[in-house]
Amino acid sequence: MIYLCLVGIPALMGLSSLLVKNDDWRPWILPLGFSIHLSLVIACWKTIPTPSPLGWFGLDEAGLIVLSLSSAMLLVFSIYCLEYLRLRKERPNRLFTASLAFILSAASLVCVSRQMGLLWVGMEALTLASAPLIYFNHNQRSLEATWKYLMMGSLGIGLALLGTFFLALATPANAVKSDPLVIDSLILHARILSLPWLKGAFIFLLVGYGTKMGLSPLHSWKPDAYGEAPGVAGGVLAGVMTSCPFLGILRIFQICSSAGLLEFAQGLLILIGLLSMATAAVFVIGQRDFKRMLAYSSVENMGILVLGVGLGPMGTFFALLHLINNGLTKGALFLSAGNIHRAFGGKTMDHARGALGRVPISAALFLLGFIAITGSPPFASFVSEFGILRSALDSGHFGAAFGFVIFLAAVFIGMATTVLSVVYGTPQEKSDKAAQGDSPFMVLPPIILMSAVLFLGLWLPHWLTHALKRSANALNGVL
Amino acid sequence: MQAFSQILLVLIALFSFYALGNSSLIGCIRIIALQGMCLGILPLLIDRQGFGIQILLIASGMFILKGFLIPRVLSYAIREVKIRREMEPLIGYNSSLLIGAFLIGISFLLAARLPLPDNIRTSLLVPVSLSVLMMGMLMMIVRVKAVTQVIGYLMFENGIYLFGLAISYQAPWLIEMGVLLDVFVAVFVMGIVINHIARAFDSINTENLTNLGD
Amino acid sequence: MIYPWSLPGAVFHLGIDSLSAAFLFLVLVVGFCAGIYGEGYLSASSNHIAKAPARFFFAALIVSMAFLVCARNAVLFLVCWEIMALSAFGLVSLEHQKEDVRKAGKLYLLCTHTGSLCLLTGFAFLWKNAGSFEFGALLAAKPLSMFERVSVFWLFLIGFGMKAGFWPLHIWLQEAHPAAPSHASAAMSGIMIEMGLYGLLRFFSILGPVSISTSVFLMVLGLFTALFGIAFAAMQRDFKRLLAYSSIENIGIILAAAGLGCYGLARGDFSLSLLGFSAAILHTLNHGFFKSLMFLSAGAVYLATGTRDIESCGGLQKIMPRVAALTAVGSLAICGLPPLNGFTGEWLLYCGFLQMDYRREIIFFSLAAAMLSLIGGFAVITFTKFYGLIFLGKPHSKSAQKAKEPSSLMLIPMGILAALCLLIGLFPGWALKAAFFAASNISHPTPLLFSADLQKWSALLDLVGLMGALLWILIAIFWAIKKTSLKKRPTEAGATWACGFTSPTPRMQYTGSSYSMPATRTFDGFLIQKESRAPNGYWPKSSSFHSRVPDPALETWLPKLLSPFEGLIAWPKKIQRGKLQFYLLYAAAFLIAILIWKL
Amino acid sequence: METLIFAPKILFLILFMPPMMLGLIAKTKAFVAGRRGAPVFQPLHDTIKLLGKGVVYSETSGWVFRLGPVLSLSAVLMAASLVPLFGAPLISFNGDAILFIYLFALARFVTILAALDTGSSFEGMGASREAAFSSYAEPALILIFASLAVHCGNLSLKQMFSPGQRSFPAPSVLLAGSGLLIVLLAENSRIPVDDPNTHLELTMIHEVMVLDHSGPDLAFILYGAQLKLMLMGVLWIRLLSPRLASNAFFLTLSLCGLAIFIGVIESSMARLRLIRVPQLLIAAVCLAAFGLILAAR
Repeated sequence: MIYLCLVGIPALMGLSSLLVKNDDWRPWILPLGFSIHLSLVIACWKTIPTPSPLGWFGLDEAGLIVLSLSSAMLLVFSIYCLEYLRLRKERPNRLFTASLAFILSAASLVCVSRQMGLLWVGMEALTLASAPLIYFNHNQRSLEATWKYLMMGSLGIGLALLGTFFLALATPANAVKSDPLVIDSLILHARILSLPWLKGAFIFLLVGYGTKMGLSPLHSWKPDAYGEAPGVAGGVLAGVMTSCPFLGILRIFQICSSAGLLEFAQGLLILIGLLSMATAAVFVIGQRDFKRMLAYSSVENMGILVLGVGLGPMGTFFALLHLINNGLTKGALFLSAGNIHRAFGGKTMDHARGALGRVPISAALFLLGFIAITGSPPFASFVSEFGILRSALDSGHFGAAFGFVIFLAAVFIGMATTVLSVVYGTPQEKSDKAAQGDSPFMVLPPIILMSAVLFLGLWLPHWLTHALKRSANALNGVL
Repeated sequence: MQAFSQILLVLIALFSFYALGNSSLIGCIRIIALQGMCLGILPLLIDRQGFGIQILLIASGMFILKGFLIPRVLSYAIREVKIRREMEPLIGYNSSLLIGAFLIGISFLLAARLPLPDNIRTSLLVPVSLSVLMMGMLMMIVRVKAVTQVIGYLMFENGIYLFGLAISYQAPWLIEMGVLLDVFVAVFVMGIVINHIARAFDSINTENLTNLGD
Repeated sequence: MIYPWSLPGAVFHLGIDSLSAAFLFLVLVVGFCAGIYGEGYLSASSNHIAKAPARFFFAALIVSMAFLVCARNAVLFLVCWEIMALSAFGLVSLEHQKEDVRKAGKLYLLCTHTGSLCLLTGFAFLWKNAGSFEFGALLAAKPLSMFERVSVFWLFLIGFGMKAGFWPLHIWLQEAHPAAPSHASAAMSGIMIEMGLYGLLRFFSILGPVSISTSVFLMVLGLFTALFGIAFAAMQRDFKRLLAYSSIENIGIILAAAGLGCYGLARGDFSLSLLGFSAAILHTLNHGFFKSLMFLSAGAVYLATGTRDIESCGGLQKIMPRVAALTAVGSLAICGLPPLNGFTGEWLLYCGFLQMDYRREIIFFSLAAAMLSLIGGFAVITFTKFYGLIFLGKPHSKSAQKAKEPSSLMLIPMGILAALCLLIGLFPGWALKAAFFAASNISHPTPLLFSADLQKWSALLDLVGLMGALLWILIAIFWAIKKTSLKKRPTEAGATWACGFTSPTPRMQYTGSSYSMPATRTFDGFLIQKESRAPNGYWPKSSSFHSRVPDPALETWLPKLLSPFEGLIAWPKKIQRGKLQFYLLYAAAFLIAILIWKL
Repeated sequence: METLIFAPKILFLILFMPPMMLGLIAKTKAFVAGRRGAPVFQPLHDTIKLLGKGVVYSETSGWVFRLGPVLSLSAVLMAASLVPLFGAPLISFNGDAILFIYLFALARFVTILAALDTGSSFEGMGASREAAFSSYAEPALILIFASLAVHCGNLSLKQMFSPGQRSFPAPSVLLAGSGLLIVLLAENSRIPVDDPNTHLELTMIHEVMVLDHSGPDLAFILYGAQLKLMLMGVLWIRLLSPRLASNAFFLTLSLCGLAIFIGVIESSMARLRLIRVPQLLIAAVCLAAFGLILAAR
């Protein structure tokens, strides 16, 4: 029942916002519905709901974490949208609002489904629902970005489907009479799964969902999509759209680890994680477009996530933590980047210079976000990245640790160059498209997110630590 | 039954092979429609327990969707565009056919590594589906017209779906429906986007879509 | 003080031992003085510095350092460390409208973050060994394996050295210190870079004795850093850069002293290690005081004249006498001349180098001492240049003429610091006690030995202080003699004797560059870049001479080091050229590759 | 205690010996040049006369200029109290050798500042030369002291220059002695480093720094310089053989001998080019280093 509400309420909102005629107060639907959704999620934290009879639906800690992250961030974004859509009167916002709602519904579906097929359906819905966000600006560049996003996304999603089928084939036909895609039963009968099919499933799902996550070398759609989408859409993509496929990868990883394919899976994850970090390092250095820079930084963080999962329970713990930190920080970064972009009418170092002079709060937030995302204390990413480094040394992956540190440094150098030249300096004369200063509604959401990041960096709530520990152990089969 | 399904599978593979070598958009769309129809028939032949109601449902859904609706969407999408054939592709037709053959080889090689799922009677299913899938990818890669790429994507989907038949006996049909629906919506959205592309650039050459990048 | 802290591995564990106490004292005193001065500075420099951020960052800097020296848990240490680094970054880039300030800020940020990453890795190693972040546990843990020892040592040397500014990690220092407002650069140069040394000292005690060769390496590194720093200081024109380079010099001296301490530990000779470490700590304290004093007065001059160029100051002694007097004290102290505090630390270090009764490497240590004295000589050149060119003679420029004495809000803190320099110079015994107790935390001597050595050295240093007092008395006597002998005799005022030339102008005064030229001639050609348009022809056009001193580590070697990586980066960028087909190809190829490899 | 008994002799040495040495040098040079030359006590007369005169201050200069001579003289006197003349020094403790060197550095520092205070380019020139050359001279001195300290394991001048050290024939002492001689000449601005009684300011080092001083200031400075010469002379003699300084009479004799020796040197060679001076000093450093190596064996 609760599952139905979690998935259904946002869907209903989406439909209603499709029906509503008035552009002005359509956006107000979102905060209302999202706050209801968030309260439901909080209720779930109080008492973890019992799985549904067929075992298709259920919430474990990992799912719950991703779900709460998505819900909370979308709520914040919807507050931002109120002002943003008011500023962008020239564009009809029906599709935009609707797809925001559908995204939350699809994300909830992904989080609560314990059935790989269902999870796949949710993921596909997520992909399709986010296309309108990217295309919001309706110019040739955004069109191109959307096209690339669609093609790459569909390719990935198709491969993920194939992986799902492989998974289904991994269970011997007559061994179990139940649905062969229900995660719990898969874990239950992990011993009798046929390993070749399982391996295939892992590879296909990793590549498929990795495409959605934006792991290198499947990341190529990411800079275009993030760069051309409005700031808030970029935040949604980086915060929500990446954590859901990560959840999918976690699921299959869990199955593999309980089926005794731990080394195989970890090896692949470490490989692809380091590859992604390296790619990000290469492309961030000398990046003149600060939205694309954020995209590559997101590629880097996705790499950190999978790397962490590949490094054993401790690494997984910190990877899940980093998932939260990255989501929140990226949200703040994209929102402030959007503000700066609008204030200068350009998103490259050549247009935007000395943002501190024109939109002080957004610029400060952008700078802080940069500091935070690169893992400096007192912000939260420090805890998780330091932890992943520790677990790399602890599990004896010295090479991985070395690469990790080197790539972190490289990415920092690259981002610093861009961010500092955007934030500092003296702005040249106002271009005509420039907006006037900071407006409270558009700096409040990033402030909320950044303060959350700061708080998490200074104090980890115990319930959160507990949940992270439990899911980390579960995922690595160390129950 | 057995023989029929074998023939049908070979036919499907040949269809995509043919599409790989075909230069006219309309032709490709027709081929893809045919392939879709074959896919629709296949479950009836391949499946163990005769004509179950859910098998019928899926089969008919497939038949309609892949045989008629999707081709219709595509032809609608390219209505404005004058160009009817794929001009200079990235890789010539002959060489792409060669690569296709090579891919078929790879897919057989990979399929050999996988144990035969015990409820499938024909050993062709896995390799054929893999090769159809790979040829779809190849088509997405080597063609420059947006529509052709969508066709490639469809072929790729068909391959996956072909594979899906292997589990149709146990996968709940709701899932299959969801899958079908998703595929349809995906193609629908793509059609819309192609339409926009056509209007924005008054051509559906993806050569125009290379402004973004580092 | 122990409070639970929910970050993994972290405990909010504060504690003060004598080592912490020494540094805490330094932090609080200098922080206090610089803070008060800062208020005056900000209100005087009316427009161009944003006040609120300046105050916030400064407070954050001081507080974080105060916590840093008391931290007993690695995570807490790291958090404080990074807050310190970041707030310093904020201070450096306060006046970000200026191009060079932006450059300096960026350079500093990159350097400090690299250092922090090294520290993270080092601590991760220690944690791997000890299973905890508590310093106590780290101390008690089983000894590290060879590989871990070496890597941790180098990581810490780079991490802390980046902050302290050992050669060649100093590249950010001479850029960042001039860029920050002066009270900030006083705090940075007087305290922050000392934090690097604090870290090193703290973790020498955790790593345990290093090998003899390593400690010799440390000494050589320190002396080279010092020589390099002072040589470049002597060549500078920008007086804040000059001060920054002299900080590098002092850091080098301190490192050499610490190296001596390590040598003692390695030889198992506790009184030597005690001597070395206490010399290091004593000099750290002294440097904290006189260097911040110097930066404060440099700030006063900058505020009054609006220029940082030595050549365009001059004659300020008459215009701002109080600042001049305080600066004179500072420059005497910074040259390590008696009877001021600078001498005490260096004297201790000399004694450490030249105590012959147990030494094997006599030659090396005597050469080290000689090197130290060479450094002292260069320091004299540098600071006679600094003081003489800024405060003495006639004003070289209009801007120097319209200068005026700063507010007492700025003078009083300088006075406090100057008084500290004088007091430590007169009563070094006290400072020495503090230094000894601090040092005993690093080289754990037997109580008996400790008290004996403390007895010996404090007695000697008290004698040095006594000599200082006698010197003051002598000066007073002769001053009195002179006054009485001049009482009934004429004291006329005349023009300076210009060897017969009748109308000398201020422009004809000796310039700073030419002043330091004879000493730095040895570096001519390869360090000093000159470009000159000599006058030629019967009616020569306007001619010019311009020389600058680029820092080789920053402007020559760093680019050389980085150039190969540029190619490394440029190459893969080709893969993201915007063709969707290629993107799809990458995905497909990757998939097939993995399938063939892993399936 | 013993120092008090010898107080009159010490006073004589400190007060009258320095000017007399200078006078002797001048006399020797005159003799070699075939002139009669000024009486030996001329420098003493000059000093006393200057003490009785008024002063002229350049209006450029400030308190640094007025304080400089006082400070430098008191620093040199302080140093004098550390040097064992023929008995024990006034004050002696382990490490006073370093203090000795640094007191000279202090004297130099204030003299240089006083020179810069006049704002005259000539004095600036002299100051810069002085600073540069003495920064090379100091390491040599340190090395010499080190080579002495090798044996007594103690850094007090009293110990290092006490009898029972190795003395003249020992090669290490020979090297150290020649090094010390060069340092002595350089520090006291004698030929071959500097020509005190040239008439061209451009070529001077020490003299040009004190051009503007007059009256008591000049007296202080002159006396300080003479005292410095004598102190280093005493060290040199004690280095060659402590026995020569066993009592006041011998010491006086040998100081006079040193003065004549210096005079001979000055009249037998010309001033070096300024570019060459650092090389000379570095040579002194090398000599000292060799001496150290020999001593360390």
